[in-house]
Amino acid sequence: MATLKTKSNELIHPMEHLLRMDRIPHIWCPGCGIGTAVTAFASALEKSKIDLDKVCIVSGIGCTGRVAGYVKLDSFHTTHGRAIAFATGITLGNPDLKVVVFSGDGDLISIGGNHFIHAARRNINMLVICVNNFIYAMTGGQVAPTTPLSAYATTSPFGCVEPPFNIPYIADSSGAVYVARWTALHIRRLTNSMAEALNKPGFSVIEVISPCAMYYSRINKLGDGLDMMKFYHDNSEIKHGEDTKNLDIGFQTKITVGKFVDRERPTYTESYKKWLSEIKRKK
Amino acid sequence: MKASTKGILTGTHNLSGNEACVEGAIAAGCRFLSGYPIQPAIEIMQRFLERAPEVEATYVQMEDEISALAALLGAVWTGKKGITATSGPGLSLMMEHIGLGVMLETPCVIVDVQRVGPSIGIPNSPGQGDMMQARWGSHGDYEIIALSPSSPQEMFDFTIKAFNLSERYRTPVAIMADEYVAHIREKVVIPPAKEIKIEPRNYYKGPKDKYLPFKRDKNFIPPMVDIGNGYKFHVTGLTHDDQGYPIMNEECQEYNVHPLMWKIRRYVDDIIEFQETKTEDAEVVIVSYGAPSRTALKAIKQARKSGIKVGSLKLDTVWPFPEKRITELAKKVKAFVVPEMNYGQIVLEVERCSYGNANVVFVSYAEKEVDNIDDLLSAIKQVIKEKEARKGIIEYHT
Amino acid sequence: MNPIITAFAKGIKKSGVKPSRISVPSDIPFEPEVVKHLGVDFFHTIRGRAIAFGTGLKLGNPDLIVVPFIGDMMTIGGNHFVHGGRRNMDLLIICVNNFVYREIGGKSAPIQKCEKEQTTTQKFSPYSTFEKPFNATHLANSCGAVYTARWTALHTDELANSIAEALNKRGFSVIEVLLPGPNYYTSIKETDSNLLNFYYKNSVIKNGEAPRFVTITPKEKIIVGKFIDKERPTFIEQYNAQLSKTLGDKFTPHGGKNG
Amino acid sequence: MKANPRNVNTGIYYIDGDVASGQGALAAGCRFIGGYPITPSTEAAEAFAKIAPKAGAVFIQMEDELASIASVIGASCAGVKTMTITSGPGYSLMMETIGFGAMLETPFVILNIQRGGPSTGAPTKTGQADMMQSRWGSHGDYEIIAIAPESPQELFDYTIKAFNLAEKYRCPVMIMADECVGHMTEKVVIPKADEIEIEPRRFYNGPRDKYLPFKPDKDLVPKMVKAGDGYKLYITGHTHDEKGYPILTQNSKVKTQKSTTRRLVDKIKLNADKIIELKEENTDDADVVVVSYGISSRVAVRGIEKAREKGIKVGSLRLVTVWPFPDKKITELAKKVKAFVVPEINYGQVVFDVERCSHGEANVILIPHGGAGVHHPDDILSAIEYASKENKKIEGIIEHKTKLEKLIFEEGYKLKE
Repeated sequence: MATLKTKSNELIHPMEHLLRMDRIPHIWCPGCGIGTAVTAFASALEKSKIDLDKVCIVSGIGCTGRVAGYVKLDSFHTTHGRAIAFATGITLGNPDLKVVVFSGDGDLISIGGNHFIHAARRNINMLVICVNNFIYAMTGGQVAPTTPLSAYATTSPFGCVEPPFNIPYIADSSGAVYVARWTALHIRRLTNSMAEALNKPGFSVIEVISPCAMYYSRINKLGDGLDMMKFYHDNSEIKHGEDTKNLDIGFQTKITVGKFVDRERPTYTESYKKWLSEIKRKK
Repeated sequence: MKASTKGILTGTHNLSGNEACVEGAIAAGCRFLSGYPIQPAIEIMQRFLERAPEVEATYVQMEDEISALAALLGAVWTGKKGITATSGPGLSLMMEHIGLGVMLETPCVIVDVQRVGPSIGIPNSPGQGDMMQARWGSHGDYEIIALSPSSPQEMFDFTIKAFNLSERYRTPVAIMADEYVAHIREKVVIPPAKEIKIEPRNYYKGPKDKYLPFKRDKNFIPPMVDIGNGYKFHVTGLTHDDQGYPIMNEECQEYNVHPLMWKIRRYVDDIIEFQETKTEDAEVVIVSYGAPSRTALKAIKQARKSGIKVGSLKLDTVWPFPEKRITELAKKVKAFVVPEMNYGQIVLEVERCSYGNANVVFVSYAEKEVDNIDDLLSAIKQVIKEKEARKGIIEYHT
Repeated sequence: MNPIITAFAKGIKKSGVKPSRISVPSDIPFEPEVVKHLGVDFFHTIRGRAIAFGTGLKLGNPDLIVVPFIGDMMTIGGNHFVHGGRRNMDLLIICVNNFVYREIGGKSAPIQKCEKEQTTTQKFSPYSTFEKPFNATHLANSCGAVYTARWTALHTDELANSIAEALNKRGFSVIEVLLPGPNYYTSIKETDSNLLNFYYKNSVIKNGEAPRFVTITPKEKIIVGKFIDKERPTFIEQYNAQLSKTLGDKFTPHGGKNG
Repeated sequence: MKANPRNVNTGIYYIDGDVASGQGALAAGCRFIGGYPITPSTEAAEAFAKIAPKAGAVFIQMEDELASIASVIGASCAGVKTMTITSGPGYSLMMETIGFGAMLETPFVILNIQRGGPSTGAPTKTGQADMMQSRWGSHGDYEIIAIAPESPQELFDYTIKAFNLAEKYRCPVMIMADECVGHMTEKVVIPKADEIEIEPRRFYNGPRDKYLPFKPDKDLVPKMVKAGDGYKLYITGHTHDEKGYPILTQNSKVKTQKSTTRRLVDKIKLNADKIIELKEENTDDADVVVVSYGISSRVAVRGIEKAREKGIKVGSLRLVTVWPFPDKKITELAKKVKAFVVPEINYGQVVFDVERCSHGEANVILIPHGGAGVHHPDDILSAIEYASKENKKIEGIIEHKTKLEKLIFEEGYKLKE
């Protein structure tokens, strides 16, 4: 990415035209991985050569839910868990748009789990970027459906008793056409994945494993953001095309990353249009 | 603006309330429906889907009512006019997103075909138990517009009106129908397109980089833009400033939320419509809305025959409530009689606005057939004997 | 008599479980006369919440055997389904699949002619015509169910066996029953027996088939059978184990030995 | 019945309202909380999660608010005392299921720590704008009980009371606290177990085959049984008869509507006098009465003091139970006083009922506040002053213009974070 300059030759941040600079500084804590994901997304927007006027971004509630407020696209900050449902309306209302849902694990998989599986089943044309930090961070560190077994959180003060979701597996089984997982460390690969998915019609899911230094790491005594990055470095394994059922994440276990699913299926809009024209023909 | 001729079935038809509602929506330019099937509102979804190919409308059956309204709000921001249809249980699920609709000032129409509640209640039986819910059901403060049709013809007319009001005031509008009105078949006259007035969306016309999504214009309503036109705007359900950026303090809360009330309250006289029958000389006025107002009109005739001067005030707009008119009437009449298919909701408002100047009698139709005139008449006959205005709502037990 | 209830009654008998221990939260409103002779406690819950309601029942009294009947093919209650599976909540889900598949094994289903011409196929379709339904088994498996099976409602004995087996199994078990009908939620009294027969005849039993491959498609026969039967600690077991580990003596396990 | 000592962590604490409520729930014998994190109510869930396992109670974090309330009703049917914890947006999601709970007449408690609304609003700041929602939020007719505590100590005490009322009247009981009270840290005294009065569930103990789940007993409230006790329950959210069987035909509708839905309304309406709790001060000779609830009553105290210093006869009526509304009391007072002053952290909700019940005999002045903060005592003072001077009867609610409103809309204040 080249250095950008204004007319008066001042150096400006290379992302400036993609971000709402009037809202910076952002709310994320030091060591958080959401910023990395946003950077990767901004780079991917450029890389994919997509018309920026035709991209819009929808977020739910939570730390990652604030992303919509920092990206300079048509952006919507909606209610808890309903980002995908809201985005479904946008993409059906105007099929020329590419909708990106950028939200967290609690928002998309816990309260929004139903919309997630149904949008995947319908193959609604959207890219879902799910930042998974294993915890509800905005509300102060509650247990999430992604919290690994026996990890601590404020509402599981004696260790988490529920096994976590394997997000790629559930996306795959519900019918997503593109499924990938990266950590906040894999910036280049994450960017490439996002750029690829932006140009892919259908329901794409990219899971971004991200450190939460403030809550998850602190409560579980895992060090700061940098320690988590080191952990990702040492413990992630790239396995493209791996069967999604083998992608469980345990407490401080190996993390398998890569692109797992990339297939073709008619999108909802295509099926609907086909059906409409069939009816018209019959009439 | 006049309606587009596309898809308007000008002429006289025999339609059910639900069908008339869809025709109204199509006439109003609605091209998007997201819903979830529920008795007794299904025919709205069915008919819309049947009519979709002709007018190239988009239909989606979502996984639940929560997502149905969320998707509707999303679609409206792409420039479509949209509608969703549901009944009590579905409306309860939509509550959170009615709040979002209010906060994002998104025009949309929600049809609630009321059935007997609470909970599952009796799905195929009429009720009016969601009236207060329409006004108060979502958390936080907001004002909403709710219309209550009493016939298929009104279902048609009010649906168009609902779209117009929602576009003009940028607010969700609820059509509070009931199962009786939704399923009864009657003559519906659909006028030619050029006679149908359509409120166009208030679009922003200034320079792109100057657009502020919540900056109020001279009419106090912020203009809109569609997604995908390069405005790069941001909107949020959080308390926000003109730019749509969240600021969470009491100053912004006041700045953001108080105008949400004012934008409806200052236009109440333009919004509120009601139909009065023989109130000039009335001693007793029946205040009603929806299906029971059909009975009210019959009751007036009978009562007048037996020498009691009875009039009727039928509320077309239930929310905002016609406070002024009730207060005026209260000073002239002896009593109000309020028939409702619930256990007392709008009657509380009538009591509030009559300031102790008139007796307020409640006749519950929750346990009666809609066309029961006798109980209404007997209530009128009893209240006429009351010597003075009592404090509190009167319910005569039959 | 409703074929599902017949099989359920048989299954209860076979399993040896005392009917009074069984609670059935259901978003399908079975008639009181239909349920009465089962001897179970029956709760007709609101749409989609049978599993969440059942979770409460089970945690409120771990001695209960909770059998939610769901009739919406994971539309409104889909989230509770996947999360129930993830937790491995000790529930037996009877998932009544009443989706009308218009073509099976390359043959057209005997859908009434008038219905075919209608733009909306059914009055109460869980999904609209142009959408693909879930492969419930695959979804259940991907979120962690320990037991999955699928039968048509006419496989009475197989279905009863599955129910008996699952009643005695701990964890999140899912039995999908194909029972085409014009309505869902309101009643499944009106069963389309023509269609049911057609499905029965066009099905093939493949026990142990990988869930990924049991999608119901127009060109192939419906695959039925028991697909998954595995062991995984249930929510209550995990809860007791974890809390005993961290709290030691201060903690009394929830639900005693039956948990 | 007295509380079980195992559930009561007797002592003097310095804790916030949320935590106090968690402690109160346990002391009241709550055995199950299904919750979902939402600011500002999460601390109550966290507190309960921490103390529950040692007392044999369960906390489960469900996937959403729809699930948490459904599981709470399920657990209540299994025979235990239950509660859920939430705030505005979660509360909106629960609406359908609250109606279901009311229809099934399952006792349960909802703690709603109100925040700034509508929609996502101001999550970390206070509000009182869900009051009408608590009464009218679900479709159809039903009645509930709502309590508005004003301090952490009250959150402890009234959580216990809420459980007792829920068991007594078999209806949802809402604790309508607000962020201020929920996050306020103060001294909380948890008494000894034998000083805490607990209402046990009224179980049926007649012959099994004679049991009718919805046959009214004392106070129009039916007796309960547990699931799994061999009663072959048939329970439905449909309108039902005493047996619990659904009524779907028009003919029997009339009868069952009377015996179920009307009873749902009547069992609260007719017992209102027993349920309502008010705190009245100096109303005997008052010209003006401040009607308030929750945190607003604490703010009002200062305004009232100032007014008294100026010689205005001000009384105070604090609604501890907001629903059922004390119609009679307001009507009675309206005859005696010049005006009611109602400070609320919303743009007018409970004030409508004050207006309704005063029947035009007293002026009604609303001091609105949008939330994310509390009233300034000066606003309350100036409203009282106005009320005491206004001799004309004015129809309609008089909305008092607050300092904040003037600042924002008249003095050109520029918004900043």
